[in-house]
Parts: sequence; structure tokens; C-alpha cells
Amino acid sequence: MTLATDLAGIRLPTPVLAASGTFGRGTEYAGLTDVEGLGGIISKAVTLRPCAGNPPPRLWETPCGLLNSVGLQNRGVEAFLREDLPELLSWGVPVIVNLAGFSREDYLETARVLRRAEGLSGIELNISCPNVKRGGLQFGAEPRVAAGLVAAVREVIDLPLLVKLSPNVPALGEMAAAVAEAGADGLSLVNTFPAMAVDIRTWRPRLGAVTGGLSGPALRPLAVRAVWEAYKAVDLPILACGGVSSWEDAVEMLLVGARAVAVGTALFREPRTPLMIAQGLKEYLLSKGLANVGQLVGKVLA
Amino acid sequence: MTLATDLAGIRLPTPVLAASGTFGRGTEYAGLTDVEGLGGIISKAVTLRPCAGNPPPRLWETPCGLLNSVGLQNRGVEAFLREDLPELLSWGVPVIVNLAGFSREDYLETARVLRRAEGLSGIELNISCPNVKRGGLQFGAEPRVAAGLVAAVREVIDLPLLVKLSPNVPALGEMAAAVAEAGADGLSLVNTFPAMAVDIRTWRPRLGAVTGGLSGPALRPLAVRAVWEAYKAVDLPILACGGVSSWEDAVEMLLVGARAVAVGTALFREPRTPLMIAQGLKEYLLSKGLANVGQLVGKVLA
Amino acid sequence: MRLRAVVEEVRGCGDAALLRVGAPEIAASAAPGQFVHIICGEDSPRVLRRPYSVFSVEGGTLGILLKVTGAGSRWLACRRPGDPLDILGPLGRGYASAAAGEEVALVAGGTGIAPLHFLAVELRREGVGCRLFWGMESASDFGHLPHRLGDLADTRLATMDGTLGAAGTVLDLLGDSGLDGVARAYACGPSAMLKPLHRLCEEAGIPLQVSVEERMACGVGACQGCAVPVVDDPPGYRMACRDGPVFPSVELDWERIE
Amino acid sequence: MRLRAVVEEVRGCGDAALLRVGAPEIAASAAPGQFVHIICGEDSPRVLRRPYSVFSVEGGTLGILLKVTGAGSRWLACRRPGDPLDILGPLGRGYASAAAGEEVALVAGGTGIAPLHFLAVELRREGVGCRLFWGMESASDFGHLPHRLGDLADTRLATMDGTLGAAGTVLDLLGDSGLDGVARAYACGPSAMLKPLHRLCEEAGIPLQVSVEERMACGVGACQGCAVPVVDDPPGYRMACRDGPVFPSVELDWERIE
Ligand SMILES: Cc1cc2nc3c(=O)[nH]c(=O)nc-3n(C[C@H](O)[C@H](O)[C@H](O)COP(=O)(O)OP(=O)(O)OC[C@H]3O[C@@H](n4cnc5c(N)ncnc54)[C@H](O)[C@@H]3O)c2cc1C
Ligand SMILES: Cc1cc2nc3c(=O)[nH]c(=O)nc-3n(C[C@H](O)[C@H](O)[C@H](O)COP(=O)(O)OP(=O)(O)OC[C@H]3O[C@@H](n4cnc5c(N)ncnc54)[C@H](O)[C@@H]3O)c2cc1C
Ligand SMILES: Cc1cc2nc3c(=O)[nH]c(=O)nc-3n(C[C@H](O)[C@H](O)[C@H](O)COP(=O)(O)O)c2cc1C
Ligand SMILES: Cc1cc2nc3c(=O)[nH]c(=O)nc-3n(C[C@H](O)[C@H](O)[C@H](O)COP(=O)(O)O)c2cc1C
Ligand code: FES
Ligand code: FES
Repeated sequence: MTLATDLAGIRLPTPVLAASGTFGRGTEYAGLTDVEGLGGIISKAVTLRPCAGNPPPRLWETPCGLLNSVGLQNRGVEAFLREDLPELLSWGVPVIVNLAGFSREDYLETARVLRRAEGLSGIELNISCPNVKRGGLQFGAEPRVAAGLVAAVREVIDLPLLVKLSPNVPALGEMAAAVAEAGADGLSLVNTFPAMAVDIRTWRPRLGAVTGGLSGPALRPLAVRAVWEAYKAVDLPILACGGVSSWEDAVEMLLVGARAVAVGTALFREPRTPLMIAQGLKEYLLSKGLANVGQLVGKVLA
Repeated sequence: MTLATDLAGIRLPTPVLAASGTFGRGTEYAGLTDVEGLGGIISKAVTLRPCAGNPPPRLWETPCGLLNSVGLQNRGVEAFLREDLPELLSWGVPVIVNLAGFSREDYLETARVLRRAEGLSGIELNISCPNVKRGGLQFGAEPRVAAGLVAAVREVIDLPLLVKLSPNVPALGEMAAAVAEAGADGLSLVNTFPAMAVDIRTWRPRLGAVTGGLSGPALRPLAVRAVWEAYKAVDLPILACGGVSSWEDAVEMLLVGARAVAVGTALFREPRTPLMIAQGLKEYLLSKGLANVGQLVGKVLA
Repeated sequence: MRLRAVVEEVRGCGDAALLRVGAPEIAASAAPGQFVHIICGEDSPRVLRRPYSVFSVEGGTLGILLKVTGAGSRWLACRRPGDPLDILGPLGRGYASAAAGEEVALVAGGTGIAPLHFLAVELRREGVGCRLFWGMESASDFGHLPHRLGDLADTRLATMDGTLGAAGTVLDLLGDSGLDGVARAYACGPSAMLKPLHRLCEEAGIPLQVSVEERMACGVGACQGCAVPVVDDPPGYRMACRDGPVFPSVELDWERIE
Repeated sequence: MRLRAVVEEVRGCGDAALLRVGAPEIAASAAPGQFVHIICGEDSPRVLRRPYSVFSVEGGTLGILLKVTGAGSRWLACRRPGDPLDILGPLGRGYASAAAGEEVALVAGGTGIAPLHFLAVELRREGVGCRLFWGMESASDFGHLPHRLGDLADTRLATMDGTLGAAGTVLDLLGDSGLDGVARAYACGPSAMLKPLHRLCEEAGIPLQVSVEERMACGVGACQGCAVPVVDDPPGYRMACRDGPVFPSVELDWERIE
């Protein structure tokens, strides 16, 4: 029995990763969990140039969920390669870079810079960030547009390419198919959902950026359904995330078609969540006499 | 100070209604709350012919949310007019019929039958039910298709016409505009979100229909944002629902542009929720020196 | 119909717990087979109430026998005397009674004992002879409860692991002769138990009433969530909360019940 | 850094509560201005921990002074001795100390007293002279706590309703002469208090360190949620949880802070 698995050509020691934007460089959690025990780390979004991100407040808690409007705060791809990547790589687990942009050229230029990076395991192409006015989500709404971008990035870079989709489209299957056709090696599902909250005392939005993205257990049922739709539509490996907080949640995602899961919001409450999930998966596989998580993928009786 | 308000030409005694599919004929809650104190009742979906609905299980609870796959179970429009409507009308509050169909002709024929009904205050055109294979959502995904249906129904029926939209579209503003253009008197936002859950013990979906719709507080931040998007896009009154459980939630919805709110899932826990909300709104208006809820509509400082 | 009730006692009994709840109005009108609908945690992730059969009524006090199967029942089992409880009830339609002098069979699986316990008390009072068959996983499931049922009815027990009564299921316990001379039968338990019991009773020509468990939201017939397949023409659904939870077993479409 | 701690005591003090939590590892390394991050309710709708300043350290026991402002703090205030608590800490960067013999001012608004209380204890130990200014809404807010601070520092109180000390804000209390002869100042409170205080100190040429409150998710610098505007070039954000919560007030971009 092994937890090791392959995701779109990326060899993962366990199928439980840290989700983009939630794990920093790993260093931050070093005293709180064994970063070396992760299946992989997905970086915060990296853009071509430094980006200050959105004005505070950037967080608001909702029933079983979290709104964030961090935006694409990062110091740009050059600083990322220089300062963050070495630290990310120091943990000895696969590192996937979340690649974002405000225009097609942005994405491509950043991808070209990333080509120089050594040690990177893959790219997660972020076309689904609800927290930026331009770019991001606009590429994730229309299958044709998304496919165009994916194809262009594909030409620039050889690394395994996951495409992170917005769940907020009526025909997710079509989107998945378009992206697969364009050369994606895998899908990443889901990003946060566009959401909003208002302070009824001040009549002002809870978030400085007015709207933000919903994550956490509240949206898990939407994420499960999104993964299932994508799984039925295309023959690509899927990295699932959205409210995954326990090994049971992870098994649920595997059953509807995920090959691996990423944990975001749950880390904030319990930094050891990914390790606890991996342990739970191990015991589950053993108890079922299964050899690997692949034997669970898409096995929902539906 | 008054709670009475006008919604798309419907005179509501209070801006707090019972949401479609959650309140039966009112009779069921008679011993538990004062049905006469509601701002209005929206019927369960009514279709042309009787409809058995989806196989059980039809319910599954999720973190701060509820999945349902009831489907369009109803005894058809003729039986509705004969048996349900008189009872719904007996409470002396506005009754709005939720109109659903599996094809364009279905919708239109049902609308024609409803034209005969006396005492009806309005129609809520349901083009967003995630719980049917054909019809429902398929009309709610494409602005052009939705507009076509709305225009056709508009020709058939004179009653105030609310269109209940799916929140699961990337460009909600466009959808709202198309529907407004086609002659809707108001919008109803949001229906449940397509969702799914799996029993990891049996590997079977929690719902007999495999997927269902998410409701309850979990999705409130998504509903708030949807109402805000629609409010910015069109000059139509909006009936908001999605996780509204307290007067604070109602104020939030008003601030982002709702004229009235409907309460669904919260009824199951506390049947008096709409009355408690109305009472809370009253005290809030008084404390703020406001004359009516209209003075809150869309007043978020964003 | 609704109540701010008060917890009077919580007694652990094996893997289950017996709650005694002061709720005079509900107690006054509850009939065997009816249920109550309880908010299990104000500040919790749970949007729904939890349905529980009435296990007993003594004066103004309701008895509720519960098994911890998830977070809601765990919350309930952790109440302390004096804690408030938000309860709706009594809800649904209970068991139709029997005639005095008749001999009836009560067949329970696990916590299915709850409504049948209440029923046995009532039937006994009405002079009906009760034969109670109760199957459970293990002797430890319900503490001393099984032993105390002897006063109430002619009680026969079965456990899957053989730690109490006969080894096997409650159906094994019924065997070929368990229903001999029985005028009618009442049951509550998992459908894996109810299904074969239905066939057994049908063959023996014994009218059977079953209490079914379906997930519930409103609990009052408004949401159509708790659908139970029935053999109507055309085949459709009834609502467990309003039309049941007790149904004559011949009305249910067992083919479509899992 | 992380702990399963145990609640030792919960003392109501007015509208607030003082929790004493057995957490030796955290207590051993906590410095004034640092905070802990607490899970407030396992079976709750809350996905995030709640940040609380360390109010005191006595042996292996942490003191936490909390005001009930929502469901999370309410949960915390309802703990009982012996209850477990899941705590991360100590987190963040605290106040930089002063030199022995210096006279410093500590300016607190409401629960802003928490880190400043801890700081006053430490500064006193180090032979720094402390003048403590504390403003609150009303005398009843913190029970007897205000009276007990006299031992710790030269304490002056203000309440908005005039029920204790001077009537008015803590800034009114400072007046024109409050900072006279002060070598440095430390503050914690709402930004409506910190902003004018910053201006006051800038004019008087007194270095000021402020502890800011920002909503937090991770609490360790990983999510970039707790952004605080700074006057860097180009103007950007620091993270309250990692770079703060204490900042030299000159580093913050008060124009962009509400
Ligand atoms: C009419 C009726 C009477 C019942 N009487 C009793 C009784 O007397 N004693 C007892 O121990 N249990 C009884 N049950 C089952 C009891 O309602 C569930 O065990 C309880 O809801 C579990 O809640 P949970 O949060 O602990 O579990 P979870 O599994 O976390 O619950 C998740 C969801 O599934 C539903 N659910 C879970 N199990 C069941 C079930 N078996 N039946 C229906 N819905 C379920 C819950 O209500 C909830 O909506 C009865 C059920 C019904 C419908
Ligand atoms: C570094 C730091 C130290 C703090 N120290 C103390 C202290 O010693 N004593 C004390 O009483 N309070 C302190 N607070 C504030 C305390 O964290 C909040 O009062 C608490 O989180 C409220 O939680 P709730 O669930 O009761 O309120 P809710 O309003 O329901 O909380 C909703 C969300 O808003 C956040 N939030 C609410 N109020 C604040 C606030 N004032 N600051 C930051 N986030 C907030 C919560 O963490 C939560 O995510 C501190 C805050 C920070 C950032
Ligand atoms: C604070 C925060 C920051 C995030 N930043 C990014 C990001 O930079 N890029 C991205 O693709 N997703 C980002 N996400 C989305 C997560 O990677 C993940 O898709 C989402 O939160 C759902 O998973 P969860 O419910 O486990 O958090 C962010 C989420 C949070 C909460
Ligand atoms: C059990 C159930 C049945 C529903 N049936 C319908 C329906 O027939 N037609 C419809 O338009 N919406 C239906 N809805 C959606 C609600 O009217 C409402 O839009 C949704 O539940 C969100 O509001 P809530 O969070 O307050 O429940 C149903 C919802 C539930 C929970
Ligand atoms: S639970 Fe709503 S109809 Fe039965
Ligand atoms: S709370 Fe996550 S960076 Fe500060």
C-alpha cells in the first residue's frame, strides 16, 4: 500500500497538498506541522510584476466559510524565483507554482521566466481568481478564451500544467473539455466562489475590495459536484480543493474523480490537517485492502 | 414607519416571504407560526402535468447548509388551482406561484392555465432549478434563451412577473439585463446552487438524484454578491433569498439591493423566522428613524 | 406543538442515552409512533433539527432513547439536567392500536425499540397481549434496558454477537413460529429488517405497521424532503413526517425502498 | 508553539472575562504584545481561530482578558475550569522594551489594556517608570480590574460616561501634559484612538509603538489576510500577525488606516 501517486506527471509522495495562497513559503508553519510530510506545496499566485494586493480588510468569516480578498499580492516572478522558491524547495516536497496574470502577455511572459526555474514540479494556471478586476476570472468564464490562453502557455512551458478553473460557470464540462483540448495536463478545482458580505452597522462591505472569494466547508458540496462534472467530461487528472478538512472529505473528493486534494482554509484552524488527512487515507486504504488512492478515483456509484 | 412595501407591483404587508418549496400550503406550519403575519407565500414549483419528483433520499445536511433534490414534485397546475391555491389564499397574504417546466411549451401552457386563477399576486418564473435533467436550469444558463422564455411568458400573462435566476453564471449582470429587457417585472435571487455529497461508507451519492441544490447560510455570501451584481446591472426590484435566517441577514440583503427577502431553509429550524425577521426589521427602522425598507435598498457604501 | 423544554435527566445506557425531558404539552398529546423534532446545538454547523421517536411518556416528561451516530446526537447526549431544549412535536402519525384481548407482535431493530416501547406500554394498558422481539448488535448497546422490558411484554432478545439472548438477527429470532397466533404486527428498524418482515407478514396474512426512517428537514410535510415510495397508482411518494412515520406495510413500494 | 491547554479559571469582570489558562510552553516564551490564536468551538460554524493578546503570565499560566463581542468570544467566556483549549502561540512581534530609569506612557483603549498590562508588569520589573492611561466606556466594563492596576503603575482612568475617573476619552485624559517627560509611548486600542495619538506623539517627538487589530486567518504570516498599510516605498502592506501586531507608529500609513 502506498500513498504516493502521480498527478499529471507530478510524482506526489502523498495525495494531500497545501492549496495556493494559504501556505506561504512553508516557513511560517514550520513550528506547527511537519512541512516535509506534505504531498506538495502550491505557491501563492505569482505575477510578472510585484502586486500590492487589495486594501484591507481582506478577511471575513461566514457560516462555515471564509471570504478573502487578498488579491494577487506578491513580489513578482523574479523575486519569487530568488527568494521564495529556494525556501519552498527546501522542504523536499513537490512545488507547484500558481501562475496568474492581468493579461495574456502577462501570463506568457511570467511563464517564460518560470521556464528558467529549477526544481519546479509543475504549474497551476490560475484563470479563476475572483479577487482581481482585470484578468483572472475573465479568462475562466469562456471556454474559448480559456483554451486560447492554455494553448499559448502550453507552448511556452514544458512542465506539467494544471489549469485551475472557476466553478462559477454553468457548463463546467465544456470548460474542462476546452482546456483539455488545449493541452492541459490536469485540472485544479475549485477556486473560491465570488461572494460578499456587508456590515449592517456601518453599511459598508466587510471587505475592502467589496467582493471576495468564499472558501471552506461551506462550499465543499459545490466543489464536490464541480469535480464530478469535470471528471465525467474529460480524461484528465484532477486536483480537488474546496473545504477539504478531514480524510473523509478527501475520500469523498477521490470518489468523485480527484487524484489528489489540496487543503486551504482548514490549515488556518489546524496546520496539521494535511498530515492528519494523509494518515487517515492510509488507514482507510489499509482497512479496505486497497493498494493506492488511484483505486478510489471516480468510483462513486452514480 | 411601515414594513409594507411594493415588489414589482405586488403589495406586500411585510418584506419577508416564505421561499418556494419550503412552506407547503401554509397549513403545515399553522400550529407553529402565524402564517397571516408573512409578507407573502411563494408556492412550490407548479408544472403543467403532475410530477413525481426525484427518488429518495432527497435531503442531506452539509456544513451550515442543506442539499435537496426534491425536484419538481407537484400534482400539476390543475390540481394546484383546485386544491392548493384556495388554501394558500386563505391566509390573506399575497401568493406568488413558482412556475416551472420541462420545455418552452410547458411553461407557456401552464402560464395560460394560471391566467384563469383568481387571487394570485404574481408569478415567479423558475428558470433555475438544479434538480431536473431537462428544463429548469437549461433556460437559466444562457441570457438569450432566458430572455426568449421570459418574453413569451410575458405575452401570455399579465400578473407581476418575477424571474428566478440561477446564481451559477459568470455574468449575472448580463443575464439580469436580458431578462429585464424581455419584460420581467422583477428578479428573484437566488435559487439553490448545484451541489453533491457522497457517503464514503457506501460510495454512493447522498442523494437519490446524485446531485442536488445547496441552500442555507453556507451560501449566503454567494447570494449577497449575486443580488449586488444584479442590482448594479438592472433597474428591477429584487426578491432576495439564500441563507437569510435573521433580521441582520435581511438588512444585509436590502443594503445590497433587495426590496424584499424570502426565507427557505431557516424555516425548517425555526418556523417563526420570517416573523422574527419582520419584527427585527421594524425595530431597526425605528432605531434608524427610517420610514420604510425602501430607504435601505441598495444603500451599501460600495 | 412547540416548546422550550427542559432536560431533566440524561442517563447513559450502553452506547445509547436515555433523555428525560420536561415537556408537558407534548407529553399530554403524544401517541406511540409519533416523533419530536429537536434543535441539536444553537451555535453549530447544523441547519436542521433531528427527529426522535417518543420512547416514553410519564406525567409531563418525555423519554427519548438515542444512539450517538453523529454530531447532532452527540450534542444531545451531552446535555445536562436543567439545559433548555427546543422541541417541536408531537409530529407525524403513529401506530394504530389493537383490540383488547388480541395478541400482537412488536419487532424492533436497534433504536427501533423507542416507539415500540411506548407502544407496548399503551397496548398493555389497553389489555392487548404483546410479544416483543428486539434485535441489537451487542449486549452493551443499551445497558440494562433490555432486562427491564420483561415487565412490559413477553420479551425475546437477539444480538448479532450472541452476548445477549439468541445469536443472530431479530428475524432469526422470529423464526418460523414467532408470529404464530399473532393478530397484527408492529415494527421499527432498518429497512434491511423491515423488508423481509413485510414479506413474512404478507405470507402469514398478518397486517403489519412499520415506522420508517427518512432524513427530514421541516418535519411537518412542507418541504417534501422525506419521500417514501408508495404503491399508489401511479406510484408516487408519501411524506414520512406527515403521512408517517408509521405506514401500513402494504402501502409502501418495497421494490423502491433500499 | 502549539498546545492543548487547560482552562484553570474563568472570572467574569464586568462585561469582560478573565481567563486563566494552563499553557506552560507558551507562558515560558511569551513577550508583551504577542498574541495567542485560539479555536473557539470545535462543533461550531467558525472556521477561524480567534486572536487574543497575552494579558499576563504567572508561572505556567496565561491570562487572557476578553470582551464578548460575538459568538467566538461568547464561547470562550463560557468555558469552565478543566475544559481543554486548543491554542497556538506565542505569535507575532511584541513591544520593544525601554531602558531602566526611563519614564514611559502606556495608552489603552478598552480591551487594549490586555497587552499593556503584561507590558507594564515587565517594564516595572525592569525598572522603567510607567504612566498608564486607560479609557473605557463605563465603570462596569472591567469590574475591579481598573482599581487593581494602581499597584502596577501610575494609573489614570477615563470613562465615556464619567462613571469612573475622568469623563471623556483616553485622549482627553492625556490632555496637554500627559506625555510631558515621557521617553517613549506604547498603545493598544481602536484606530480612532491610535490615529490622533500617533499625531500627538509625532508632534511631541515621542517614539510610539502601537498594537493593531486586524482580522486574522492563519496568524503566522502565510495567508496575507491581515494586511496593514505601511509607508514603504512603494506603499504596501505588512502582516499584522507576523510583522506585528506591534509596529512603530511611524511605519504605518495612517492615511490608509480607518
Ligand atoms: C421519525 C424518526 C424517528 C427516529 N427516532 C429515533 C430514536 O428514537 N432514537 C434514535 O437514536 N434515533 C432515531 N432516529 C434517527 C435519528 O434522527 C438520527 O440518528 C439523528 O438524526 C442523527 O443525527 P446526527 O447529527 O447525530 O447524525 P448525522 O449522521 O451527522 O446526521 C446527518 C443528517 O442525516 C440525518 N440522519 C442521520 N441518521 C438518520 C437516520 N437514521 N434517520 C433519519 N435521518 C438521519 C440527520 O437528521 C441529519 O440531517 C429517528 C429518525 C426518524 C426519521
Ligand atoms: C492581535 C490581536 C489581539 C487581540 N487581543 C484581544 C484581547 O486581548 N482581548 C479582546 O477582548 N479582544 C482582543 N482582540 C480582538 C478579538 O480577537 C476579537 O474580539 C474576537 O476575534 C471576536 O471574535 P467573535 O467571534 O466573538 O466576534 P465576531 O465579530 O463574530 O467575529 C467575526 C470575525 O471577525 C474577527 N474579529 C472580530 N472582532 C475583531 C477585532 N476587534 N480584531 C480582529 N478581528 C476581529 C474575528 O476574529 C472573526 O474572524 C485581539 C485581536 C487581535 C487581532
Ligand atoms: C487567503 C486565501 C488566499 C488564496 N490565494 C489564492 C491564490 O493566490 N491563487 C489561487 O489560485 N487560489 C488562491 N486561493 C484559493 C485556494 O487555493 C483554494 O482554491 C480555495 O481556498 C478553496 O479551498 P479551501 O476551501 O480548502 O480553502 C486562496 C484562498 C485563500 C483562503
Ligand atoms: C426543500 C427545498 C425545495 C425547494 N423547492 C423549490 C422550488 O420548487 N422552486 C424554486 O424556485 N425554488 C425551490 N427551492 C429553493 C428556495 O426557494 C430558495 O431559493 C433556496 O432554498 C435558497 O434560500 P434558503 O437558503 O433560504 O433556503 C427549494 C429549496 C428547498 C430547500
Ligand atoms: S421533512 Fe419536510 S416534508 Fe417531511
Ligand atoms: S493572518 Fe495570515 S498572514 Fe496574518
